[in-house]
Amino acid sequence: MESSSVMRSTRENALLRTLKLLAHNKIGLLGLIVFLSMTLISFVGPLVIPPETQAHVDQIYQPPSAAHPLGTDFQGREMWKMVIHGGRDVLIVAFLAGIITTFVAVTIGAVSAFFGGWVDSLMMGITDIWLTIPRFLLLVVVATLVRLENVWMLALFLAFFGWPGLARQIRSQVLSLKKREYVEAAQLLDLGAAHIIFREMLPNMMSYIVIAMINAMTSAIYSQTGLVFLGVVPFGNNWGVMFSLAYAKNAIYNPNAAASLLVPMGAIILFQISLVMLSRSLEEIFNPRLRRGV
Amino acid sequence: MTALIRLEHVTRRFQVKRRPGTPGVLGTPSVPFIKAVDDVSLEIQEGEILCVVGESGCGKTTTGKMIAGLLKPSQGKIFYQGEDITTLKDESWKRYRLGVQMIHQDPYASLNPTHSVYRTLAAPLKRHWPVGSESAIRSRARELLEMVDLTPASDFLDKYPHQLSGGQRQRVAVARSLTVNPSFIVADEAVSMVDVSIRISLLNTLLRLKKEMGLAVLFITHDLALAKYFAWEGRIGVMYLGRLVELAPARQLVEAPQHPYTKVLLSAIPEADPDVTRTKEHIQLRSMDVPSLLRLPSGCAFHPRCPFFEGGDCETVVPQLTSFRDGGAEYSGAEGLGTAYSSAVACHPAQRRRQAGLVNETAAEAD
Amino acid sequence: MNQQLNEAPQGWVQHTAAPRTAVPNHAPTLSVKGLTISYQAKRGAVQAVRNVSFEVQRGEALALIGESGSGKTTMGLGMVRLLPSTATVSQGQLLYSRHNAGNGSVTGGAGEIDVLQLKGRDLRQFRWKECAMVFQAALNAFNPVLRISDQFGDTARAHGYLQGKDLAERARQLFELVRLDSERVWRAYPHELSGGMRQRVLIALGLLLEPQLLILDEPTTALDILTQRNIMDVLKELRQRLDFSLIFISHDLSLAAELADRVATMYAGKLVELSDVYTTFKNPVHPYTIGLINAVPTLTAHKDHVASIPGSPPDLIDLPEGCKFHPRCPLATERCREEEPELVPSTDDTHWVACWNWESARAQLNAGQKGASA
Amino acid sequence: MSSGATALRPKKTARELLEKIATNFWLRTIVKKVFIVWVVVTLTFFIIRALPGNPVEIMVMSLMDSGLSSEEAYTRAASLLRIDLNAPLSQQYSDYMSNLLKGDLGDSYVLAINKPVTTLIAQRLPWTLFSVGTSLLISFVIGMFLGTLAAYRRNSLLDHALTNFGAAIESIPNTLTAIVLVLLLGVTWKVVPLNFMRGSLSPGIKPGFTLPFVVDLFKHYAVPGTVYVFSTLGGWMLAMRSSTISTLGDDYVTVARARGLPDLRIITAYVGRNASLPLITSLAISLGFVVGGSILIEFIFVYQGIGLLLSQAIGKRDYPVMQGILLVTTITVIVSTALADLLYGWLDPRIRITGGGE
Repeated sequence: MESSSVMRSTRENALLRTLKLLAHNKIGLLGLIVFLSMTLISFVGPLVIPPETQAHVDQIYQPPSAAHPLGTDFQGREMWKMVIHGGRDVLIVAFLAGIITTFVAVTIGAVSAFFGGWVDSLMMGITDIWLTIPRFLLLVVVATLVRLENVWMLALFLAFFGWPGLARQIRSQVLSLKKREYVEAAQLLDLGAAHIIFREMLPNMMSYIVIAMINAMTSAIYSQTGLVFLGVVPFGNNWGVMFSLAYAKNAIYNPNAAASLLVPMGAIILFQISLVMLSRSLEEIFNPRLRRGV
Repeated sequence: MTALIRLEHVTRRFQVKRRPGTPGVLGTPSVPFIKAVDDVSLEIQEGEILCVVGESGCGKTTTGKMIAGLLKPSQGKIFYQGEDITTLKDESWKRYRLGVQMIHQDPYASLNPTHSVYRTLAAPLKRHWPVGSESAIRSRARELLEMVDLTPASDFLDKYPHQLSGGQRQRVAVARSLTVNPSFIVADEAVSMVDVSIRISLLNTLLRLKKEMGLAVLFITHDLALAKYFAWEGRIGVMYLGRLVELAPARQLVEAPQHPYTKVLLSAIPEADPDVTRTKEHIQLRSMDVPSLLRLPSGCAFHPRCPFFEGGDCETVVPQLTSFRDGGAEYSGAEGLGTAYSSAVACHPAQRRRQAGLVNETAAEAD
Repeated sequence: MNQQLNEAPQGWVQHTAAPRTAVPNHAPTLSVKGLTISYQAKRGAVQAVRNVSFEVQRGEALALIGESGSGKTTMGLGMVRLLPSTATVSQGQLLYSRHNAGNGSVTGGAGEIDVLQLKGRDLRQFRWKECAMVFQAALNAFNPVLRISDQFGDTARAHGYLQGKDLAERARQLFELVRLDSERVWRAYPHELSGGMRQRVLIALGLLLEPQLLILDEPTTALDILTQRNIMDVLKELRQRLDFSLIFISHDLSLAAELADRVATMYAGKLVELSDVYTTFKNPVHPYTIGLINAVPTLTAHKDHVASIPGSPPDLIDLPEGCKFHPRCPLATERCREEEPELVPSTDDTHWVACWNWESARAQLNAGQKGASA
Repeated sequence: MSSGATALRPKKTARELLEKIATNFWLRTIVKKVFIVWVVVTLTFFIIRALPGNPVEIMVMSLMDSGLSSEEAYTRAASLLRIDLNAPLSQQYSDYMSNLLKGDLGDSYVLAINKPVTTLIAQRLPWTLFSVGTSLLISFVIGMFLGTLAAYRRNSLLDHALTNFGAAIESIPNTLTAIVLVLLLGVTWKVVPLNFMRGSLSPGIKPGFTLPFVVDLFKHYAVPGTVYVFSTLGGWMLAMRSSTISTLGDDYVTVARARGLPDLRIITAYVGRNASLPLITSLAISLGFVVGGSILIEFIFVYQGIGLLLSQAIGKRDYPVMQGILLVTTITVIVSTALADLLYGWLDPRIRITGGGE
């Protein structure tokens, strides 16, 4: 058995414990490593490696070789440099959207469950309507009207369209926690709302929230890719723009140009899969029977 | 003397919730409310024991939760030390809030799995005893564990719920409620999920605490034998479909039940003695169907099943719980329901017999 | 059906010289020999059932009593081979005998089979046809989306039994036996029936194929007292009218006292006492049985006798050495701490006990209790 | 007490009646669905008309750019949108609503000039419903099968492989899947001729119930259909797996085994049927998501559905068309959730509608 010093956990060593457990889970560990290294490369890489601003007309669409490890694009730019520079915005949007989505969903779900009554009916009514509307279409239409000029705007936008499913799940979590007998006992002992929320309920929901946030990041990247591809998000260089441009330049029909299409796509897919592996392993660790919503 | 807790015509309605996505059935009348507790009046004195017995869905847990303030009555009033609990403010509210505590049924859910025993006990101590130093709180926590017979206390302080047995967890829950010096404890099926072999010792701990600290206890259970054991010196109330149908001193209720439902219950319970249980006479019900709370029978809710059904007002008038003085005179309303040795019954024929003075002897005997 | 009669099923252990002739009356319906079952858990092996042996005679009702974690439910599931995949039966035999041939017996007439050796279709045929089981949570024992009639039909079809009108007629007779209104039940969906009704429907379904053995696992635990009384009365009546053996698993001593012919007490996966019901309740000799009976308050007895057993049931992954009850036993000696007693005959060969001190246990414990209460 | 009860009697029945109406499921469902449509309609109206810098202003500007005077441009825009742009906003809103009630969604002004939006959508919607609907059913069936398989073999290598694969493909944007398929099947391996990955029908084929039509239909559907299936399969599989695992733990499954029922019967009637119940509602809601996702797929495969229409409308900022598509898609989803509710009621007797009382 674990010694009592380990068991007397603060939030810090809860994180440590999780990491330890994750270290024993091969898929989770792999996911974590890929996730961390891609994040690191995307944020630190641009500081070390100069951006590829010049077009090299003589180097257009070079397949991968020793000289061009990941090939070149339609302007003869080095793909590997482009990929390193193209990750940051995608990831920032994903992180921001993930955090905002989770924050909105947790707030709405928790408030709805905590207050109940007409507040609950109203909020869940709105949530249900929001769930039924084909949100991606609405997102596309609205994106044509509102200029999503920076990462914040885009993240807010994705969050605005992404919260309802999660809010429902959080609500049912809070509802079930609210009925837990130790929460009732805390109410009876007049321990105060802050204690009940932050000491009794939140620690028991933390794992759930973390997983939800990772999943929200995944869907933010998913939607973001589509929006960029449709050209409604005018962004500079990022993975989405890279493959969309390559596609628009008909790279798909040019065998030599395959790299310029596949490399950014590969980066997106790899990152998505690392997130999925991470979240699935965390689910397994925290609650093997946790249900995944559709 | 003002009663510690007094319920006056307390009713609690619930909206019938359907599963999400479940349509109501066309053609059947949709009654959106059920009365989980209907017009219950009773009093509990300081240091008294009252057991509430009934089958699942009879409203006993709802009653307990209303007394503890976890649910609000839809109608009627609850008084704590003579004051209506809905009007309490600040100091007097806090006195009530901390004065009434609850022990829950499920030992696996009653403690927060992420908190050690020490942390579970320290949280209320720190909040309500803010001057205490860390070491003072620790020694108080140790004292509390000893009070609930978790000895040596230092073995338990740093344990987590998953390292304790069901009985031990319930003891920690009792200790937690004692942190705020309550005067009243609602124990809702507190031992039903604890192993049979250790139930009694948990009950004995509660009885000892009651004696030492002058606690009043409302013990909610479906097990009449357990109720008889626990409430030997107190009273037992029997609930059926949301109403209190009989309220009497424990021994009197078991030995001379007045209400047909109580009689049937007592006759139906098997005993852990083959001779007794195989020769016991079982009163047959008129019907095995338990009425739904959604569609209660008219008059006395027990009449369609009652083996002593006499017709007449049984079918039309809901019998009120009424207590009697010796000689058959009636107490008015809730007045008599708190007196320790009065017995009350909600059954027309039984009341008629009491008025005629036919059943006084048993009440006198039980003293 | 005839075809089944003619082929010897796999796993068929022929212990008798003439397998097609009837076994003598005294052959037990079920003979459990040294059954040992463990579960794989993260912390280690859960030793749920350890070397358990007993017999159930024809027409007999045996109660298996014990607290949660005593292994009684695992025993029940093991007897119909419904253990979860994490469980392994490491040892033992489950010998089952059919008394009368004919009646479309799937085991090909009378004889003895080892249930643990059955496979595939033979196992399916053994289940319900020879041994039916009424579960603890009968409330959810029926598929919510199928009518009762369909679920009877499923069962009958799986065993090549009556169909259509004949089945309905047979069901009507069974419903009458368990005091149900056949009209109302036959075409109903499970959710349209109350808990008590569903439990009785399940008992009727259990009797459909006239099994020789009916296992009831906490059949009344989730039910109200009045419904429980009704089920008990139905069961008692059925036993008088029909010929089947009953294994009754419960933590409720009073149900055992009312329904059983013999009582087996389980503790930490092992049988610690086995005797007829009167002996168990009037003259138990194992300290655990004595403690358990004393721990339950009754309506009629005086409250002074009631006392808990000190301590808690053991952790099945980390069992104590010697007798598993010794940490809670007031009479434990050095020998109890080191050596585990086996279940052996005590006063006579109908009363078995697994305790080194059984001869003096009762006297000592009673003296101790009097001393304590004085 | 009793006199009070009789006095309350008539009032009570009136209240009961009201409660009966308020709690009637189907009535409430219909009201709720109508309400959702109203919300979407109103939302689009205000986005298009009432916001500062709204599309109508942009539209007027672009009309003026094409040489019309401000006056003419306004009149033209008004006739396209069927709204008097000079009237107060409330008037515009009520006009807009009454037009919708008449089934008039206005005219397209860029894509197909002066052609009613309803006509445009009516031409394209069947293609999308066919491709999306067929794919959803296929992926639902395969997902149920694989999910059940994984649940029955849970914690085996197969289970781990299936669930991780399912979760992974669920996270890959369908755009990427589509491009990879075109690249692999059409360009690299040359398995599927590229002309079957462009358009929804070969030139010269007349729609109708003829063999060449049906064959051609499916040829063009094959690759985009695969993308839809691929991008939704993971979700069904995981949902079915967890649903099946929880159903396998239900008592009636254990009892069915104890009753000696054949495995096939248990898997289908006892496990499968109950485990798939919660997925039925998701099926309807997911229709909306997949139709939403069709915009990208139809764009890549030049598939003549409303997704392509929408992407064209977006490219040209043809607002009446965009608004119409949004509305029609929402209604499609709402109708399909209503159908799913009915289906659910039919599959689950616990909520089945029975005619009379008991």
